[in-house]
Amino acid sequence: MVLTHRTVENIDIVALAGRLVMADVPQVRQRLLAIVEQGSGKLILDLAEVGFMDSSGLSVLVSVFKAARAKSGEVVLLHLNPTVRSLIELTRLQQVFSIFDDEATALARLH
Amino acid sequence: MVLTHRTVENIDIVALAGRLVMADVPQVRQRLLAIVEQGSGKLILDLAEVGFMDSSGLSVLVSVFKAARAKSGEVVLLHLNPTVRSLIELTRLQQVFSIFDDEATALARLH
Amino acid sequence: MTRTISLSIDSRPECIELLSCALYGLCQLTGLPATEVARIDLAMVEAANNAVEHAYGGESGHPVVVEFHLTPERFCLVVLDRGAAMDSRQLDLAGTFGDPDFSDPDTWSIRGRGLAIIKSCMDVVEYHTRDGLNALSMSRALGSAHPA
Amino acid sequence: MTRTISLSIDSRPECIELLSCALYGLCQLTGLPATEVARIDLAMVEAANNAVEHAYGGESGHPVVVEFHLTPERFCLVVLDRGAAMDSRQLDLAGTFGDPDFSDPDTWSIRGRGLAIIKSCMDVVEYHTRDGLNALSMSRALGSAHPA
Ligand SMILES: Nc1ncnc2c1ncn2[C@@H]1O[C@H](COP(=O)(O)OP(=O)(O)O)[C@@H](O)[C@H]1O
Ligand SMILES: Nc1ncnc2c1ncn2[C@@H]1O[C@H](COP(=O)(O)OP(=O)(O)O)[C@@H](O)[C@H]1O
Repeated sequence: MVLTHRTVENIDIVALAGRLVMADVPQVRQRLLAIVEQGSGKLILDLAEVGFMDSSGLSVLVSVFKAARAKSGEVVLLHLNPTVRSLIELTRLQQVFSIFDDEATALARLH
Repeated sequence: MVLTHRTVENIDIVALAGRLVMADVPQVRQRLLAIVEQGSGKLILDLAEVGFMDSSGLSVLVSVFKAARAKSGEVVLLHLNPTVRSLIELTRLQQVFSIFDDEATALARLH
Repeated sequence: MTRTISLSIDSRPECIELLSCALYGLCQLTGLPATEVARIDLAMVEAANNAVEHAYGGESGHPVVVEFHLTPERFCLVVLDRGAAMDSRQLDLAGTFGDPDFSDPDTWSIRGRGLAIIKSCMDVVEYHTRDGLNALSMSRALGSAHPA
Repeated sequence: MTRTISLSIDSRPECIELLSCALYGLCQLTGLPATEVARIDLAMVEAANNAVEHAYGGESGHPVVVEFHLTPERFCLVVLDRGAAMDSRQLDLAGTFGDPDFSDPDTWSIRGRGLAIIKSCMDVVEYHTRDGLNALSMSRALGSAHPA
């Protein structure tokens, strides 16, 4: 799992690439929680390059969102591929995560 | 393994489709030998749709060629895909089988 | 006639990807479209995760086996472990997903959703234990138009 | 660290295709181009054919197992059977191919070429027997640029 981090006007943007599955959970959870900890709590997760996610991967997104919420922030998702989108819809977490197809709109939401 | 047979001016043309491997050898051998038996002994094998062949598949081609030769005929090969071509070159059987990329030339050879 | 292949890994999370890759190759034989194959992969990964995490308590050094049974009409996956058995009522309990509430993070938990995901991805899901071998089997019909 | 998956079929010719499909999926992890994957598949199929045909004398009901071992630098396939062992000199004898003679059908035979095909497709090929388990192992290097 490759993780790329940049910041735009106080908003953290993290792109993940690879499979987000149980084997990657400890490392990804730790890195995302550290970013939320050190940042504003406003986080865009760009999942364009995540081709597959399981429920343990999804649990990382949830715990990172909880940490962001504790700082009055929010986690939004960008560029879901169809497989990942269908997992999120299956578990009805589109009620929690706002999902965007372009970065500008995602940034506008968090501003 | 799907086998399609037609005849053009006394020359048998058989197209195979699928994997030509050990599981298919008994059936394919029997059907091709029957065609050579009943026909002129001049046979074009169109392998365009054969994506994979192993040495047991190759042994079918050899025994069919021997049966054709016994009738003063010949077996030529048409439309080899790269994987099949490399197996034939590896076993140097391009010295035995003439290989063609179009049917007209293969027909001319057997006329 | 049924054709069967059995895939075996050690109970380490990083080996589960090998199961997925092999499954993708095998699903070529089902004629199913890519989106369907992805759902089957998801069901298998959830089941394998559960074997590693729950049956073996996260301990490596134990076998996780996936059997792939194929006929022209149907294919079936069985995920096997020799660890702690599941209370099979868990499978009946696992249902559809309630709606999480955006304003209440306690409703967001996605633990306890693996089995529900499996049930939503496959036609028939069953769990049996016999002589210390636990088997979660899941199957789905193939359109009769599909080659196998 | 090495990741391993082991693929097991019954010694029936029609099950060997399942090994090929699984291998194709697994080779995605090697980063090798399709033409190279096809050669590896050919080597594996020849070895599995030999296990079915020679080790088990064409009899079904016996296990044929293919282990797939992957590190970032190398991958290795081991084809295992519990049938009649091969005289390991067969492997040394299997060499490059002589030129068949168009006018002499006796030189066309391609029996006895399975092992030579295997040797030509892989870097290192070895055969060992131990406690009734016969193992033909074959491996090849992966470019360091390839992900695994
Ligand atoms: N293979 C298994 N072996 C033993 N127990 C299991 C197995 N799979 C599931 N369980 C039990 O069923 C519960 C629900 O499983 P699941 O729906 O996958 O959710 P989760 O894994 O997120 O807890 C688990 O918490 C566990 O107690
Ligand atoms: N797995 C095996 N178990 C036992 N004997 C084998 C095995 N593989 C090969 N052999 C022996 O080695 C010989 C050469 O094998 P091979 O080169 O594959 O050619 P072929 O299978 O066409 O005879 C076989 O005829 C057989 O006697």
